[in-house]
Parts: sequence; structure tokens; C-alpha cells
Amino acid sequence: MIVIQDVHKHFGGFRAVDGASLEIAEGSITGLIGPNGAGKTTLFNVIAGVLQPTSGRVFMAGEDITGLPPHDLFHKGLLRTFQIAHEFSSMSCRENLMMVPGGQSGETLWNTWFGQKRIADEERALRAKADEVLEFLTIEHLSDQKAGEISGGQKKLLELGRTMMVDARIVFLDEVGAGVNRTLLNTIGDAIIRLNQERGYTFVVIEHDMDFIGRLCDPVICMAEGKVLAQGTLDEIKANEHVIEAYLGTGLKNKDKVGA
Amino acid sequence: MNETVKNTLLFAVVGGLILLTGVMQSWNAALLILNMGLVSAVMAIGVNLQWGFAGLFNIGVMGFVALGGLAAVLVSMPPTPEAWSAGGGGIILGLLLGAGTVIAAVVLHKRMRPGPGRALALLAVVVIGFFVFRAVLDPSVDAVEKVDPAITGYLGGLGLPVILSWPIGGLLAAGAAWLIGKTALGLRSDYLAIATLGIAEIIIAVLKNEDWLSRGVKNVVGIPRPLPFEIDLQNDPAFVERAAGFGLDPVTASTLYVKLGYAALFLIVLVVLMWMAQKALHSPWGRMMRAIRDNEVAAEAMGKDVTRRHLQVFVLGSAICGIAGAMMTTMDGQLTPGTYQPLRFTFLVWVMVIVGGSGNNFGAVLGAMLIWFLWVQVEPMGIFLLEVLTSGMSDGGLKSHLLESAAHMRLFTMGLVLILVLRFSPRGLIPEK
Amino acid sequence: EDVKLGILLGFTGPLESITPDMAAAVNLAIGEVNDSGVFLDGASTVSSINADTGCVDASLAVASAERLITSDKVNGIVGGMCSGETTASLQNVALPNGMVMISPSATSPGLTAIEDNGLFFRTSPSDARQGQVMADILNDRGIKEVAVTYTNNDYGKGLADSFQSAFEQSGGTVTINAAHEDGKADYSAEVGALASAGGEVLVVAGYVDQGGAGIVNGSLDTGAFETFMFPDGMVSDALEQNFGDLVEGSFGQHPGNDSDGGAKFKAAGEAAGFAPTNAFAPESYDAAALILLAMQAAGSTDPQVYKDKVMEVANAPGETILPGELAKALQILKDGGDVDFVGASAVELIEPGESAGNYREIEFKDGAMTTVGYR
Amino acid sequence: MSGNPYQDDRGNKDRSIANPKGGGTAEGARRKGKAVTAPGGPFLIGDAMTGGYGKGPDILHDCTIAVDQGEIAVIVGPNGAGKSTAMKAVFGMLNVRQGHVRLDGEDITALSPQDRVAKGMGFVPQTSNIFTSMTVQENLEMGAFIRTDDFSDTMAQVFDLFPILREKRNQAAGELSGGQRQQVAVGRALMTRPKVLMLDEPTAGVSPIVMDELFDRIIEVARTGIPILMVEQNARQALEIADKGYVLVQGTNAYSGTGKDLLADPEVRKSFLGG
Amino acid sequence: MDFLNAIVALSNYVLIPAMSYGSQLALGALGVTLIYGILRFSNFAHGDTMAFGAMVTILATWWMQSMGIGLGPLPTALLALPFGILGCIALVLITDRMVYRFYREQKAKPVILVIVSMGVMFMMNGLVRFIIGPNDQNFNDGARFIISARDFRTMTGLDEGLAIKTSQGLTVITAVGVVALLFWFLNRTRTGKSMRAYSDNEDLALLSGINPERVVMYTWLIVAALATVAGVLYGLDKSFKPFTYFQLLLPIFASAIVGGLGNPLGAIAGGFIIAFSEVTITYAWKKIAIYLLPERFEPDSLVQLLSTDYKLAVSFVILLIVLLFRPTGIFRGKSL
Ligand SMILES: Nc1ncnc2c1ncn2[C@@H]1O[C@H](COP(=O)(O)OP(=O)(O)OP(=O)(O)O)[C@@H](O)[C@H]1O
Ligand SMILES: Nc1ncnc2c1ncn2[C@@H]1O[C@H](COP(=O)(O)OP(=O)(O)OP(=O)(O)O)[C@@H](O)[C@H]1O
Ligand SMILES: [Mg+2]
Ligand SMILES: [Mg+2]
Repeated sequence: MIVIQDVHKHFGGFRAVDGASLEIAEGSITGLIGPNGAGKTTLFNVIAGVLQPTSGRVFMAGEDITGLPPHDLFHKGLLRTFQIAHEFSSMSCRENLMMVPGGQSGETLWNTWFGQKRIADEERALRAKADEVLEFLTIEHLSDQKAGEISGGQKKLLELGRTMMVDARIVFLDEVGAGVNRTLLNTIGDAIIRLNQERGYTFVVIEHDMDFIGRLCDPVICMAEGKVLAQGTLDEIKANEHVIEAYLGTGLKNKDKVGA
Repeated sequence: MNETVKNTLLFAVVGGLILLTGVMQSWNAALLILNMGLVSAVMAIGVNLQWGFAGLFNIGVMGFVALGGLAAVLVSMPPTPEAWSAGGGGIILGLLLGAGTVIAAVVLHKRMRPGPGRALALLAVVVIGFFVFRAVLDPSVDAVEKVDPAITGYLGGLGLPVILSWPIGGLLAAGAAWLIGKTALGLRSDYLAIATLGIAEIIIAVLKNEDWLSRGVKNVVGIPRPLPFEIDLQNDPAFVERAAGFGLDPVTASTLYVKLGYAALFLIVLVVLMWMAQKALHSPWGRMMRAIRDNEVAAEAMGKDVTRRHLQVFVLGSAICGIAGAMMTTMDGQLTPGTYQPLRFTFLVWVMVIVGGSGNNFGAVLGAMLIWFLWVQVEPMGIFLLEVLTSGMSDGGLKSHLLESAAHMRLFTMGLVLILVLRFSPRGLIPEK
Repeated sequence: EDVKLGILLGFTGPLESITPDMAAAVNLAIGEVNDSGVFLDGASTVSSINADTGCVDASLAVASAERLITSDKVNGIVGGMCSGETTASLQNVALPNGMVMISPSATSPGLTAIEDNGLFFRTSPSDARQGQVMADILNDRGIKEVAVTYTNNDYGKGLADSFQSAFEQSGGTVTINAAHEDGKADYSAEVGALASAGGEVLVVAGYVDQGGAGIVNGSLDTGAFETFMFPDGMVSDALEQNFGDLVEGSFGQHPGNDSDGGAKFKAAGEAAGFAPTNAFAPESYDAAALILLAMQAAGSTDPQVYKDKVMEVANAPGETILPGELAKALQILKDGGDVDFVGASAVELIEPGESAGNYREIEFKDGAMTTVGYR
Repeated sequence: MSGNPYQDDRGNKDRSIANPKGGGTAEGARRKGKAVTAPGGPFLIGDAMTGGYGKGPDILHDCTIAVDQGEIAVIVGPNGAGKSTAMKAVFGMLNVRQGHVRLDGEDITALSPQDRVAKGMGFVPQTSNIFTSMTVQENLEMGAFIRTDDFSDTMAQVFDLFPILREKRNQAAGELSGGQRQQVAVGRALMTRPKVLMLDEPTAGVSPIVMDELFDRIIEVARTGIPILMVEQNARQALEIADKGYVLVQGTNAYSGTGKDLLADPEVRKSFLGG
Repeated sequence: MDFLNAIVALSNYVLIPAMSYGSQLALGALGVTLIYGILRFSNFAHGDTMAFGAMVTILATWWMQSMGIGLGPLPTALLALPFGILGCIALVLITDRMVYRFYREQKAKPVILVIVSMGVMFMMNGLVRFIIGPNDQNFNDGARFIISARDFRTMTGLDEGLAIKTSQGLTVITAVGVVALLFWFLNRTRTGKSMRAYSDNEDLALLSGINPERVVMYTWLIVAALATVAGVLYGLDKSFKPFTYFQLLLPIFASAIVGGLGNPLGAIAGGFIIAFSEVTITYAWKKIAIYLLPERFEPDSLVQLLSTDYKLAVSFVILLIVLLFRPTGIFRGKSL
């Protein structure tokens, strides 16, 4: 699905991504872990077109997508969510979803003046679809609420919902779990699995929560210092010495109680 | 109070102010305020489109308005055949060469790999292109400007009806906006404000100094009018008779007639633009713009081409300012490049939009009418006020100093109105919903 | 009857600094007329109403003119100030309403040819004339090569152009004819270019309290030029005060003749507490006086009637009238006599209603501005 | 568009006019009240606090959190429950409409945040908790801003606690890795020699290895006798080391007890610790 | 070939004027950049603040001149400067109290403050003209030149003169001094560091016990002082006129942005870049070419790249090019 060939991304002299090569299989949920500063987000941004790689190529389904801007990638079915939810805060949750599909005829100025009938039809269909997605996410009661006014976790759900408004092929999730309550995280995890199974979305997930990774991801890729350190099932990764040394660690040293 | 009632009331108040001017001062003065108010309203719609809908901070409004004015000259003035034969060809060729140089540089920049080689090649193209451009252009410009400099000294226009210049002014402004937007919106950080501020100054500099184009500071006067001259009306017995039917003397009737004519023309433009802006706002396009405004990064990730949309809005808004500029020049009957001052044509329009209500087209129109009214009327009101205040004082230095300062009250008042509105109704008089 | 004069000048904008003195000069003339007690029926008084043109704001000028004419119902207008704005209010307001405008300061040659139905006059000469005078002065001094800088508006440009063509026709060389913008932060670049081009004298066709001063300053500072030629926009007390000692041997000209009108006006103005030698203050006085004298001559305050008398009172034949003598003039006119108003700036109106252009040639000697002759 | 009309920037991103960097949200910086003695009670307590941001709705409802000398108290709860809000309320960064904050026998509800720092409170916020453009050393110096005495020994202590910081002390803090930044943040708070330390999710977005390291350090700090009030999403690990735990839901105390109690409570486990 | 004369001419017409103009811009840009860095908005009223400070100084200068107080060869305005600074401080503090503080309490977005500053600009604009009038005011006294072109010529026997005005010397010296002082203050003093901290992260500054209102006040104090100094130096070197100070806003902003907004070093560099580019690119090189080239090649045109009408355009093109390659200005990344 996605092939990354020897991608480098340098900031000044600093090599944030330093020759990463990896493949993401179609239909998988791939986990991406690694210590802070390993270059995960940077690699993500390179794939998603936010950053230009210093060198290297990115392919999607055989096509070279290196350096395409995010909106082009969106139309190719490559979607992403953000570590900090990026909702459209002044718009209702429904509108947040309705704005997603590309190529709406109402987005052309000309049509807003002279093609109103067509717009009305399209809007009706979009609305139905948005309501369906809200229901799937169990937040249909929020559909008319402003997205700025819903809780953090609900925003993350909404964010996931946006990827469901179109036929995505691959979705990149950046730290869905960071700062999200574990119970809600489980709900999100369920949604991801359902999307993967029912709609065949491919997922790439950056996460620091090993439980979450364990529940969802089959291949897990561990990065360190801009390179791919290890790749395999979670158990393989957990057993990998390099990974333990660089990332997982061996647990608390001072587990004994304080103060007493 | 219900919102519609409140808004209607606000419009009624501004209308009332203008009517009051008619009763207290004269109907001509009132209509003149109305007409310039309408032109300002068009400008305000343009700025509102950029700032209110898309958060683009354009402080180069003046430049686009001036380009609209230029269009009025280029479209409606008669051509100067001697000037064309003296150097028209050379100028066209020179301009083409100049454009060619820029295009060559851009192509080179795109095609070649980054490195010292590209830098050298770019430099060579630009330098050589510049000197060739100057070598071709300069002699022709001199030749054109030598043609009867006191009366013409420029290439003249196309001699078409002046109304045509309104859409063409829009196009001209749109073209310039496209160039600016391509550069400034393409910068990795946003620097639109300073870019527009600077380019507006450059546009004015061109208008002032390129005599072959616009007669420069010598001004173009006597631009053809879409409406009859008052004098002709006064000499037209049929008109005089009809005026008498209304109980008006020919002078008043003719001046009112012409002003009403302009008011009607401007109103048509304003209504059409309002309709278009409102339709766009309440459609998926408007939703997309709101999404982009709320969160550019997310909108980009959701497949919306933010830069292109910003460019689109920027170009449209500037085009509207260009139309307004052409309308204004048409009404003035002359192009005076020295007129274009940022305080008056950029900052004042901003005050209109902010006071009226950014993001709300009706707000922008209301703000334009109100602020223009104040701009014109604060001075007489200030004089009146100061006269009342100083009536007890003996005639002395202070009194005359105060009275002399009345004209500066205008700036002061504009600032005060802006600050008061931002304080107590920060979203403007008619806020965005 | 209460006669009203509109003062339609740029109280704000780039020339705002000289406007108050111009308005004061108008009011000086009005005061004289009021004190005379013989104006029209003898019981009429004149009052003035200020209105701002912004100098460069055509729309504002038009709105102000409209207000003066249709709301305040003035009987005549002194104004406008800058040529562009003057054209706008003339064509859009004064002409349709049949109002007389006498501009003290719009000097653009373009205004000569404008269609005005005999309603528009100016007490300042067209720049075309001054350009010729300047060329003559230079030739008489044997100067063959000059650099020219002008304020970038219709006044400066028009003057510089007419001067250049007149000077070149008489065999002189203009090494550079470069504009400067008023009110800009810095003039080093302009001075650098002028210095590089060189020339015996620098002609500064600008305003003394504007870019003109900046250019002179810069030239003196760098030693680029030591001798200057100052056209009318530069010649004033401010010039003498600020640069008197520094521009020894520089020369120039401004409207004036060998009558002692200028001196009288200066004294009267100083007594009235304004700066009478500021640019265009004398012309403003004359503009107001002409309107009032024409009214007296016509015995009417209707512009359509008195417009035909303006040229008459301004020119010979008749008794010469200097500043301070308006009462005398009114009396003469009342008695059916004829006057030749000379005023503060030696107005002599030629067709189509503009000052013929008598110039006083000045030179800086020992730090003071001295008259060396008249042209 | 936000609820506050003054915060309406219409998505403007223009760098030539507006500086996007480092703007604050804290209210109450200009509060000018005085502390009142109010003896008794725990060392630090936010007592029955009700309040919200600006003119917005209440986010906290009668919420109480407290920590006593020598204790670690941990607050857990779903996102948006108001944990960070409660911390800010205790620190005076928003206006509490009801309730009181008491520290060491004094009612400090009326004090501004900067005055509370002077009273001995230290706070490490959840995000942007270091001065990125300043060096590590300057960050620590800013931590000691209110101190007029010689603070070099405290700085030495902080460097002993976080040795990596000594190495990097002349480096701009913005160039450090996530875990190192958190150490700087805690170090900065320690520089005031606080009588009580408040931490808002110190381990968010930090890799497990750094998280363990940080927890270790926090325990070490607690051992020096400084009471610690902490919000954590890594609830299990946090509750394990906590003397006291609070579960906040929608701005109210849903459960409280010792860390062990909460960990053992099946209801809490199910609803908040993910089973 | 006449190197000496060429160099002297270049210094006289390009280097020295650009130096002093650059210093004036740099001082103005410093004020703009400080407000941008610490209060987070671009202050459109800065030009008018400069005008106000200069105006108070002028009034004080006149008073001193009338009392016969003076500084000998140095302009009296230097003595009056403290009064100007105090007056300006009073004005900005009152403005802050009555206008800006409210928005800070509301946590208003910076762009709102930008628009508010437009209103303040309009009002100050009116205020200054109301008090001193719109006219040109000359308040320079003392010796005009440190060395005049004529003296230089007789001294050296060269054809070209080199003039250094007292005001130019003063401008450059004061600018260097003020800048050094500012840097020392920001980097070495507690208050200076607290200002940097506030600029970096407002909330965290609060958590470190820094009183934000105090930081804001210090900022205004410094900005008022800088604005007054810049305004007075400018007025001494050129002349005082309210309208010109509004016009100064444009090059000042360009300077601050070229250098990197929020960065004091950048403001200084930017000031000089703008000043030098305005003067050099539109300079007519004829004179220098005549000195340097053999007689055969002597140019008869002006050898001017662009006419001076477009000097503003030049600074903007440079601005755009800098931003294209260095999106946050020359001194990117670092602020305060
Ligand atoms: N724009 C930038 N300029 C300079 N350095 C950068 C930039 N963006 C990232 N870096 C550096 O690149 C390195 C990799 O950062 P990245 O955000 O990719 O890490 P990460 O693996 O996502 O870490 P985390 O788990 O903490 O999010 C870091 O050291 C970071 O400081
Ligand atoms: N500055 C603010 N202005 C207005 N509302 C806010 C602000 N910060 C947070 N809120 C709102 O207050 C509520 C509680 O937020 P808070 O940050 O306290 O949650 P939390 O429990 O810390 O969640 P998390 O675990 O995600 O950090 C949320 O609904 C949030 O939207
Ligand atoms: Mg990351
Ligand atoms: Mg939180």
C-alpha cells in the first residue's frame, strides 16, 4: 500500500529522519512506536505532504506521491488525524462532517449563484451520510452542537468520523491515545477495528500506549534516531533488546512507597 | 430586541442621518454622501470578503482602488494617435520583454536544480532581461511623453463607454491581486499584510511616475461620464420644463438628477454584489471557507486546497475593490494619483468593515455608510461644536487654535469610533451570526 | 445681506501646514471689507466658512464643495488648493451650480484649458509662465547646466516640465529632472542621484515645508549643491529662517511686482497674527478680495452676474489698489469708478482667468532674502 | 469563532501583524487580594470550588482536591472532566466563583497566581511548560525569579536530580527532547523551592522509558518532603504511588480515597482505568 | 582612476546618509519589534507615538531655548529629551490603561489589538496635530556639522567633500548606545530576562511569579523611550512634521520584518538593510564611474538602475526576497 524508500529529512544539520525505509501492507493496522524524538511525527508529516523530504521517495499503491500537498493526498484516499484534535470549532458537528467530501459542486462559486438546485440535492445526501456516521460513532446527540464545545475525546471521535465521510484507503492516526481517557480510548479502538474490518481501511497508528498497540496493531514498527529499529509483531518487538534499551525500559526502580 | 429589528433599525438610523443632511443642509449634499457611501460599501464588501470570510489581512486596499481608477482612464479616454505612433509599439514590446524576463526566471527557477548554477543563471537572466527591457522601453516612453505634455503626453485609452471600465477595473485589480497572492500567500509564513501594504505603494508609485500610462501626477481630467452633464440638462428645455413640473429650479434639478442617476447605477452594482456574496456565504463554499478559517491545517488535510481558496478570495475581494475604484473615478470624472493615501483608502475602509461587523455583508455596508457620513460631516459638526464651546471665550490664540484644529477632529473621531465599537461591540454593529 | 465666502482648502493632508495662513489671509480681506462699511448696500457683511479638501482627496473636496454651495449657500469660493482636487470640485460642483471659484494656488497648466463657463479664475499664474521666467533668469546669470528636482504632483511636475523645455530651448542643459515625494522619511537617495548628475545650480520645484526642505537640507549637508534656484513654492519666510545663512547666492522668484503690495500685505498679515509670507497666502488674500470687489462692481452677489466683473476689477484701467486699500476700492466702485486691483501678489488676470505672472526675483545676500528685480 | 468576541481572529495567520507565539490564557493575574489566616485543614486544599473560564459556563462544580505534607495526591478522570481546570483554579489562573483555596493555614483565594508562587506553590502545566527560547539555565533562573537570595545551591540540587540538564544547561530548552523538556519543567518549578508542587500530566506523550524515569524523579522529590498534587492519565501507575486519589467526573468529585483503594474499586477500574 | 575621490563620494552620498537613516529606522523598528515580541501585536500607532514624543521634546526645547539653556555645540533637544520621554511614557501608559489593558484582560487575540492600534493611530494622529499643529517644526540648534564638505575639501585637497552632520553623528552614536543598553538589559538583568520569559510563554511566566502587568509596563516604558529617541533624532536630522512620522511607519515595519519580527538584532539589521538598499540601488553611479573608469568609458547617462521614484519598491522587493528564502526574517527562530 505505502512504500517508503530511504527517506531523509534534515532540519539544518539535524537528521530527524535518517534513511527510513518501510512498507505498510494493505488492510493492516500498523503500529508506529519509538522514543520521543525518534522522528515518527516527522516521517508522518513527510508522508502526509506537510513536509518535503530532503531525499527519498514515498509510494502509494505503486504511484510516487513524494511531496504532494495534503489536499491532493486526501483525494487519493490518504487521510490523517492530528495528535491534538483539529476540529472546526465554530461549526456544528454535522457541518464538520459535511464539509469533508471533495468535489462538492457547491464549492464552486459559479454554482452557488447559478446551480442552486444541484447543490440542494447534494446537500441532502451529504446530510444523511453525516448523520449515519455520527450514529456509528455514538455521538448523534451532538450533531447540532458546535464542535468547539464538545469534550476532547468526542473531538477525537469526530476526527475519526471525518475519515469515514469519504472512501479512505489509508488513515494515519497520530497519537490518538495521548491524553485520552482509557475507557474512551477503547471505544476509539473499537471504531478503528470496525473500520478496518468493515470498510477495509488501512491504518497507521502512532501510540505510546502498549496496551492499545497490543489490542489493535499487527505489524509494529519501532523507530529510533530517525531509522527503523525493528519491525514485527508486538511480542517480537517487546522482546527485542534494542527496543527495550531504546524505548520500553525495564519499569520503575523506586516502586516502594514514598513519604512513610 | 430581535436581530432583524435591530439591524433594520441600525440601517434606518444611518438612512435617517442622510435624510437629516438633506433637510438640514441640502439634498445635493445628502445624495453625494449617499453616492460615496455606496462606493465605499462596495469597497467594504471586498475587504469583508477577505477579512471577514477568510481572515486575510489586506492593507493594500488603496492599490486596488487605484487600479480601478486606472481602468476608467484606459477604457474611456480617447486614444492619442500621435503618442501611439511615437512609441506605442516600443512600449508594448518593452513590456512584453519585461514579462518574458520574469517568466523566464520563474521557469528557470522551477526547471533547474537548486544550487549555485541556478542562482547564477537566474541572476544572468534577470540582469540581462532588465537592461534589455530598459533599453527598449525608455526611448519609447520618452517619445510618448514628449507628445504635447501639457494636454496628453500619454497613450490614452480605448475610447469605450466608461461603464465598461467597472468590470475591467475589477479584472485589472484581480490580475494584480493574483500576482501578489501568488507571491505572498505562497510565502512559507503568512506575510500578506506587509506585502499588500508595500505593493499598494508600488502601484501608486507606478501611477504617479509612468506618465505614458496615466499621465502621472499631471492627472487625467474630463473622463467621459455615463450620465449627461448638468449644464446640458440645464440647457435642455424639455428637462427644464419637467423640473418645473416638480417645482424645482433647473440647477437643483439637474444636479439632483445626475446624482440620482449615479445612485441608481451604484445601487445596482451593490445589490448584485451583495446577492452574490450572500449566496456564496450560505452554500457549501461558505462552509468550506468557514472551515478553513477555523482550522487551516485540518482543512488542508480534509482535501481543501487552502492556498488556492485564499488566493481565490483575495483575488475576488481585490476585484471588488477595483470595481469600486473605477466607479469612484467615474463619478469624480478624473484620475488623480496623488489622491490615493493609505489613511483614506485603506485604513478608513478597514474602519468601515470593523465598525459595521466583519464577516457580515450587511454589517460592512452599514459600516461604510455610517463611517463615510462621519468622515464628511464630523468637520462641520466639529466646527459647530467648537464654536459653541468657545463662544464664551475671548477672541485669542487659543480660540482660533481650537477652531483651526476642527479639521483634525475627523481623524480623532474615526479612531474614537473604532475603539468604542471594538470595546463595546467587538464584532461590530451587525455581528456575524 | 449676509454674504458668505467658502474657503475650500486642504486643511488636512500633505499641504495642511500652509493652509491655516491661507485661510487667515482670506479672512484678512473679509475683515477689511466688513470694516469699510460701504460693501454693497453698506449694511452687508461678509463671513467665511471653511471646508476641507484634504488637498489630495477629490471625493472629500467634492463633498465639501457640495456642502458649501448647496447647504451653506455661499456666494463665492476661494479654492481649491491643489490642482487635482480643484478640477474635481470645479467640474462636479461649481460648474453645474454656476458658482465662482478663485483658486489661490492651483497652478497646473492643465487648468488653463479647462472648460469653466467663465466661473473659474486663479490668482496664481500657470506654471508654464513661471518656467519661462526661470529660464530667463538662469540665462541672464549665465548658468548653462542645472539639475532639477520637483515635488511629485501636478504643480511640481508641470513646473519642472515647462521649465525644462523653456530652458533647453534657450540652450541650457538639464542634467536630471527627478521627482521627490513629499512627506517621505528620507531624501538621501534623491540627493545622491542629483549630486551624481551634477550641475551648477539645483532647481528645487517643491514646497518649503515639505520634501523641498528635505532636498535642500540633504544637498547642503552633503555639499552636493551650494546654490539653489527656488520657485514660488519654496520662497517664504520659512526658507529665510531655516536656510538663510546656508544658501548664500541662491536665487529664485515668486509672484510679485514692484508695487509695495507685498510689503503692505506682510505688515498687515503680521499684525493679524499669521505668517503672510507663507506660500500662497498673498494669493489667497487676492482671491478673496477679487470676489468681493467683483460683487461690489456688479452690485450683486449672484455668481452668474459678478463673474463677468472679476477680470475688470483685476486689471487696468483704474486706480491701483494695494492690500489695506479695499475700503478705498469699494468706495470707488460704489461711485461707479474703476479699479485695478494689484493686491499682495500683483495680480494681473489674463484670459482665460489666470494671473499673468509678474515675478519678483530674489537672491540671498548675507543670509537675507533680497529683491533683485521684477520680471 | 469562539464564545469570546474579543478572541475572534477569523483564522488570521498573518505573521506581519500578529505574533502567534506564547500568548497566555490565564486569568486573575491582576487580582490584588490579600491572604487571610485560616488555620486547620490539609496543607493545600481547593475547597468546594465552582467556576469556569471567563464568562463561560461552570466547569468545576463544588470540587475539592487537597494534599497534605509528605503526600502524593493524584487526580484522574476522563478527558474534559476538569482536572487541568481544577489545578488552574487552585493556582488562581481562573476565577473561582465559589469555594476557597487554602495553603498552610492561610486562605489564598484572593491572591494572584504570581503571589501564590511567592507563597510557595510550584506548578508544572500540562503543555508548553518551558521557555523554549531560553537556555536550560535561564529556565531554571526564571524559576527562581521571586527569590532574592542566592539560589545556586538549589540549582545544583536540580542538576543533581536531573544530571542531563547540567550537561545541556547552555542549550536552548526548545532543542531538547520531550522527556528532557519535562525534566526542565519540573526543575523550573523546583527552583522556587516550593512548599507544594503541582504537576499536570507530567508524562503525557512521553515514552515509557522516560515515563519511568520521570516517576522515579517525582518520587525522589516527594521524598525530600514536598507534597505533590498531580494529574495523570497513566492512572494505574500513578495511583500505585499515590497516597491519595481523586476521580473527577464533569467537574465534581466522583470518588476519592487512597491510591490503593481506588485501584481496587471495581467501579473505578471499569469506568476510568479501562477495565 | 581616482580611488580616493570615488570612495569619498560614495561615503558622502551613500554610506553616511544610509548609516544615519538606518540608525533611525533601527531605533523605530526596535520599538515595533519589542511590542510585537512582548505584547504580540504590530503597533500601527508607533509612528505617531514617535511623533508625540518628539513633539513634547520640541515643546521642552523651545522652553529651554527661551530660558537661554543650551548645550553649546550640541542641540538643546538632547537636554529636553528626558521631558519628551516622560511625556511619551505618560501617553503610552494612559493609552495602555484606557485601551489596551482591557483587551489583555479579555485575552483578546493579537489581531484585535492590531486593529485597536489602528484606532489609537487615528487618535494620536489627531492629538499631535491638535497640540502642535500640522506644520514643519525646526528645533535643531548647536553646531550643524562635525565636519562639513567644504572643510573636508580644504583639509584634504580632494575634489570631493565629505560631510558629517552633528545630528548624524549623534544619531549613530545614540543608536549604538541605546542598542547596547537594550541588549545588556534584556540579557543580563532580572527584569530583562523576565520580559524575555513573558515573551516566550506568558502563562509560564506567571507561574514563575513574574507579574505580567509589570512586564507590560516596562515594555511600554522602553518603547516610549525608544520611540522618543528615534523621533527626536529623526526630527533633528530631517525635520519634525506629524505627517512624515505616519509615513515612517512603512519603512519601519519593513525593517522589523526583514530582520525577523520580535528579534531586536533583526530590527537593527533590518533598519540598515532597508536604508542601504533604498539609497544604493537607486543611486546614480555616474560620478563614481567617472572617477574609476578611464576617460574613454566615461558614461554620459546617469548609470542608475532605477529612478529614485521606486526606492520604496526596492525595499519591498528585498523584503519579499528575504521572506521567500528566510520565511521568518534574517534572524529566524530567535526572538528577544
Ligand atoms: N521543524 C523542525 N525544526 C527542527 N527540528 C525539528 C523540527 N521538527 C522536528 N524536529 C526535531 O526532529 C526530531 C524528531 O521529531 P518528531 O516530532 O518526529 O519525534 P517523534 O518521534 O514524533 O517524538 P514524540 O514521540 O515525542 O512525538 C526531534 O528531535 C525534533 O526536535
Ligand atoms: N481556556 C479555556 N477556555 C474555555 N474552556 C476551556 C479552556 N480550557 C479548557 N476548557 C474546557 O474546560 C473543560 C475541562 O477541561 P480540562 O482541560 O480541565 O480537562 P482535563 O480534565 O484536564 O482533560 P484532559 O485529560 O484532556 O487534560 C473542557 O470542556 C474544556 O473544553
Ligand atoms: Mg510526535
Ligand atoms: Mg488536562
